[in-house]
Amino acid sequence: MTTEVVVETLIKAAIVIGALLTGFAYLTLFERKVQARMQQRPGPNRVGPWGLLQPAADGLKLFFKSSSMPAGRDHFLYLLAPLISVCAALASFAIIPISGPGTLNLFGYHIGWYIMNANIGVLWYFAVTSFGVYGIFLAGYASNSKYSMLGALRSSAQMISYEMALGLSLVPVFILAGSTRMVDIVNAQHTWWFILPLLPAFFLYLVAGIAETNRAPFDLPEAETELVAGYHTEYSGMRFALFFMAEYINMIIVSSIAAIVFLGGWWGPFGILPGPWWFLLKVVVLLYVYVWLRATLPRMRYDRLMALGWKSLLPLSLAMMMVTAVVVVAAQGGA
Amino acid sequence: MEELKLRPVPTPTGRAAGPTPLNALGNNVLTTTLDKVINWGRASAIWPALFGLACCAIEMMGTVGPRHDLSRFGSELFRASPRQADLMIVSGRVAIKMAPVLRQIYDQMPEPKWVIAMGACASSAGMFNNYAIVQSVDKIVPVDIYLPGCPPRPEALIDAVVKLQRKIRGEPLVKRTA
Amino acid sequence: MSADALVRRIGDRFPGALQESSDFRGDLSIVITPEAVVEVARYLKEEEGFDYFLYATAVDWPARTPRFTVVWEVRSLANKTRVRIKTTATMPDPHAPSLTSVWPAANWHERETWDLLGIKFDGHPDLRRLLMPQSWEGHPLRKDYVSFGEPVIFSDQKLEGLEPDAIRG
Amino acid sequence: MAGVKETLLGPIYIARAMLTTLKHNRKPIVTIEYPERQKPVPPRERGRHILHRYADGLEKCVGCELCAIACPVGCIVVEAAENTPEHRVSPGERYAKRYEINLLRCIYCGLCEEACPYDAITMGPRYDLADDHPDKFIAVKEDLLEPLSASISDTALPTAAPSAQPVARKW
Amino acid sequence: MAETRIAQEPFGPGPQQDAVFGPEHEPETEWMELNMGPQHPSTHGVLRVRLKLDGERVRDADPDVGYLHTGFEKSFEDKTYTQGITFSDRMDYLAPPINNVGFVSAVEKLMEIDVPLRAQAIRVMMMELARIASHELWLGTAGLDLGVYSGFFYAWRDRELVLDMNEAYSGVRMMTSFTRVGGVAWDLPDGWTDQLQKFIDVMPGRIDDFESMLTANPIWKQRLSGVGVLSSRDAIEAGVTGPMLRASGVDYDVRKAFPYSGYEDYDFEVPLGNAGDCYDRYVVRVAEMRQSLRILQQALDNLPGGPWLTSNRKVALPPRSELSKSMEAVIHQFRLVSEGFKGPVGDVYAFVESPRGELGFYLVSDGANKPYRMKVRPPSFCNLQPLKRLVQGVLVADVIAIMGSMDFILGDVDR
Amino acid sequence: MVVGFAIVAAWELVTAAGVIGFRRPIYNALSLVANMLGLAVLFLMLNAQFLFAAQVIVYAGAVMVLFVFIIALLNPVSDLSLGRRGGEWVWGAVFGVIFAVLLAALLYNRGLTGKPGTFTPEAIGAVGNVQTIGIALYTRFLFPVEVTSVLLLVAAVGAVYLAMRRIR
Repeated sequence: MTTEVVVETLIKAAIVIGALLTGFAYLTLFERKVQARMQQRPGPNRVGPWGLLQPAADGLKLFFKSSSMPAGRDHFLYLLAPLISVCAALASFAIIPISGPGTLNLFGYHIGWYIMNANIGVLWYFAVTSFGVYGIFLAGYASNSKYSMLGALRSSAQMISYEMALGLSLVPVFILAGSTRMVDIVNAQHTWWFILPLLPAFFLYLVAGIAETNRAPFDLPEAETELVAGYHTEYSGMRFALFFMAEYINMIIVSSIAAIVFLGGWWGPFGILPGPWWFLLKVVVLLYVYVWLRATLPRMRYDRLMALGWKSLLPLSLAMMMVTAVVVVAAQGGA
Repeated sequence: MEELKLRPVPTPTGRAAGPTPLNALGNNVLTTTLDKVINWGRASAIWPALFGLACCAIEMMGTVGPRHDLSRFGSELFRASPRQADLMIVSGRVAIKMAPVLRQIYDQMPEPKWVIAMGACASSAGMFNNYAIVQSVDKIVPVDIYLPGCPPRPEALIDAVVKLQRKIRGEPLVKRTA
Repeated sequence: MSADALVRRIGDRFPGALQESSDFRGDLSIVITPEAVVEVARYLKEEEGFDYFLYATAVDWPARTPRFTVVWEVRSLANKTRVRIKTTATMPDPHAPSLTSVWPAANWHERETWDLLGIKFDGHPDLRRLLMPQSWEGHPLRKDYVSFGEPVIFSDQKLEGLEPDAIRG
Repeated sequence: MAGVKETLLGPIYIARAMLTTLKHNRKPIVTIEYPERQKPVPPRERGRHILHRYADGLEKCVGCELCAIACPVGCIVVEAAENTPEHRVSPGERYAKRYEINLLRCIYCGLCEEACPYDAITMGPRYDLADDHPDKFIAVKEDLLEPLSASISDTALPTAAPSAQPVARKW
Repeated sequence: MAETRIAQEPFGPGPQQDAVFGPEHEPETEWMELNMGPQHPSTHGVLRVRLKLDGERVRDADPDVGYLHTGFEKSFEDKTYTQGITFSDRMDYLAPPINNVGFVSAVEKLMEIDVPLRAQAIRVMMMELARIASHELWLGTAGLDLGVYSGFFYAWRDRELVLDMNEAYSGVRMMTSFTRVGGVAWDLPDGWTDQLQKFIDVMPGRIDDFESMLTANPIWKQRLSGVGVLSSRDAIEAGVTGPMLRASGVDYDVRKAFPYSGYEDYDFEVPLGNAGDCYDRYVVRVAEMRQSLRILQQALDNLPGGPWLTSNRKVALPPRSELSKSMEAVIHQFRLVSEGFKGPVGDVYAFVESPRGELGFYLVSDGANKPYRMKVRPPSFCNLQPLKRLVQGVLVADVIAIMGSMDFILGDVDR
Repeated sequence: MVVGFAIVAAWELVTAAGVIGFRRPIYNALSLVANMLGLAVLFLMLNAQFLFAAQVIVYAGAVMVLFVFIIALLNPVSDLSLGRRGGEWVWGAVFGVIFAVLLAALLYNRGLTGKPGTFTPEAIGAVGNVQTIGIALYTRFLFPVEVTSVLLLVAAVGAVYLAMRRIR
């Protein structure tokens, strides 16, 4: 490991984090705008042209807002929790290859389109997000509020449960691609996107992914109408913004992984656009689906949600895995 | 159970600023520019507390509805948790039983925070000149904008929000057209 | 089933209990002695089919003795008839029997009546204040309760030097 | 089995719900951009009150205090004074020397309008009255009175007052 | 809280609880007490419910109302009958026209006043519009409680149409105060009937949109069906009313059972449920909206002409056109406005069907120009009463669904 | 590399001390989580990426979350006194000394540098990290793996049974 590599990685990380934070900010605006359009209204349009400065105003306001803290909190954990959440969210993006298959030639350097091309691939994401559960849980615990605690319990139980289904729904992809390395998976989709043979797995992934990020219709942890604001009820100002950030960045990551694993990452059908644009387009489409679901569906009840995870998604993922394995082995045997 | 404690509150105009990070800074050219930027941010992203009392709450919901769409001003994010809210819209009559609760919600909101007394009942007890209603909410919390009407139309609430934005930015409330 | 027949049946069944009955604008009211209210109510529910409870309240007549009229009204969903049961309560410490044992739906209505008018319902399972804070003193709907408020402010009381900008037409 | 059927049909119904929201993307935006644009208020709009004048500039109000009595809130106060030939304010014997409405208390019910026998007070079209101090809402006679130029004929019903037309606003 | 005593079961046998929650399985640990409200997003105002939780399961609940107690009944006592109309608006602020009608019908019953046919038709139209608007808003907010985000906005889009008509007719969007003793305050303005016809034409499609989003949606069904079940016997026993009563299968609608304002001349059905759960309440309300549209169409088609206020000068102001001509009319105006009219001694109970059920006014008169005592029988109050019992044994999330399905208005409960 | 190892080793020592040192159970548990994370980083430095992921997902992400759950739910007061009967200290000291002696003996005899095993970074890199572990688990260690999984299954069923009986 040379210094050059370290510096390169650090620069890439800085760029990615910057992009993610901007992406987060505009994702909130995107959500508000898209939902507004579905509800026949314009959405934010006063702050800057077409409301484009709205996220800036929100951020500015939150940054300069004083923090009120709940009495009886566990001070250290209360401060630590949002940091864990946001760090976990940011770190998961390390494995996402934005484009490929070659490298970016810049000033004579060959730079990969990713921060890390780990051969454990998606497992990195699972590892990091499973750590992110602590952020949410500790937020609920440290706030010394019943609503927070209930939200945190629900949220962490939900995340742990759905991580299983989420992981297993990706196994068919690994079987087809023969690798867990992200770059390999995308390259294996050069001719056919995996969504075509693995459509059920895609839907399983999508459902589990939405549940994993605590988004509607599985947004129970912060089910406003039941639990006020769930685990971050007692957070205000910038710390609250960090949770918000973590949630939206997680959305971006789940969409990115879906784009890479099922939708052929940077490969476009006609080769019109350069790779990164295809990738971005797919991510945006998936994010649109996220917002669309939020605009439409009622929230599920907590016990049904757990039942769905354990009794439907998990067996279906396993079945999907078996079927894929059998088919692949049969095809290899036949050939 | 709850005791009604009517606390003296400062007048709306002379309200002391809360402990915000900015108070630490002195007053020079840089900070006044910074002040402007921050006030712009605060004025453009007023998140109200999700907190409705009576009739006016219905019109408050109507203001969020598609016909009037409060979201145009960046204010549609009604936060259920007072800790994440900037603006308290006292929408309706405040019963004496409710007064301590209202005050507690106000106390839970972090600075800087603003209050709109929406409608006749919240601003002055309106028609309920009787034993059960707090005679004007400014006895409990400092009010920044009073909004008459029973209930005020959504447009009137938007007007109040616009005036509040102007107040936050430090401009005169009413721009004379003539 | 006409109102008269019902009144006659009650009178026959509970001699001495029925003090008075009236039919004003088609609303049948019967005044029952406080001791017999629960029995009459049970009879009305179980044998006359008055199954649906409407409301309970009281009226304060400070000049009269007994001072309070306690009112319950019930309806028979099948016969589409209503009857208003009235009884009286005296100061100080007015009491009336609770009808929650007959019509459980009377629970909150009687609590409200206790809260606002200070009628104690004997046999009520949970007689607490309902609408006012638990520490409230007095019963606001009594006629001698002074409802306080604030007078409307006009220009003779307003602060000097305030220009009413927004309201100018 | 009903359960199986529902499980199978469930995704279809969810898809139908999703399509309903998607369909609304094509429908027009219904928002009225308020401060710039305003929905025309109907002639009967019950907004801020207006005290009317006759065409010759005399005030219609004769200070009879019926509006103050009719008001369920008691937010109107009227003090009458005698007209004199030198100082003639209204055609009748008396005129309102003091006419005040506490607009913050007012519930805009319109009973004053109905009580007034001479159509002197009507509810106008204005509602953007928010301000930052309760005492600023005490509208005295000068605030409420129609400007001289806008006076209307004495036959006009409250619903037909020209001042009831929406006013274009700059902001 | 000093006092956490939970009252004994108010009526009937307790709910069928899961076997695992019998008294012999009382956990050693204390139940968690969760305080919902008064400021809580799903309590539709300022209801406070103290829940005793065993994990996510509710063991007991103690609803605490009164956070919006406004003293209406006291206020009625020192306002004349005409002034009282403005107060009646603000009780159930989702259906002010119906409250107006309820209030004046009590006064009319006391005074024995007949209402002209046109006034009756106008009242019916305003009431049915209010019913649709109220149910729309219920659909929006109850849906929002359960996470149907867009439904809230569609509901408001449609409700605005009703409010536009309210505004065109009465000059304000919500607090119409449009009734007068013996009729209504104004005739219909020009173009109002066209507006109404347009509304009647457009509304069925809008309701269809809602239904396509919700009725068959499995998540919606899962949330509502089998939750908060109230059998028809229990419903009567508990004194619930309106859609809640009808969802339990009890065929009782004031408009059918005791027609007022000429409801006997309209052809409409009373939708009934059978299971008595939250889903049935939803179905009943949606069906009621369609029935209301039917009534509106009939009222519009058969709109009678003639006066809209009784000519009985004892209670009604003279027409404005007479004021400039006749001195007598002016004197009459003066007398009626300054003194009001006096009612006979007696007490009456008059009731109408509000979107939440039977709204009754018990009016005691001592012969003065004001009510001596005015007791309101608010439907929300009666519907809220069984909450304690309905939520026992359900999950916290179901509490939201149950409270949503009750459609109570705190202004109505607390008065 | 050495610097990195030193940092992580120090982290491990500190968090290990935290596991037994803190007075509040939730901090003990969280120290253990931090300790496991450090361990995972050590795996990562040894090129065992899969082990890293497994360690984090299984231990930090699943097992310890349940621990923290339980502790948070019981919500013990901060000055929870574990009844000190003295006996524990004696046994702790005895085993501590034995363990220290063993460790010292190990260090004295072998040092810290062992012989490189068959799975050199190059060998792993040729097949892939996940594949290497997979092959090892499903060929050489097949029997232990199956036995362990059966054992876990039995434990899970037993836990469910016990829990059911507790509720019914």
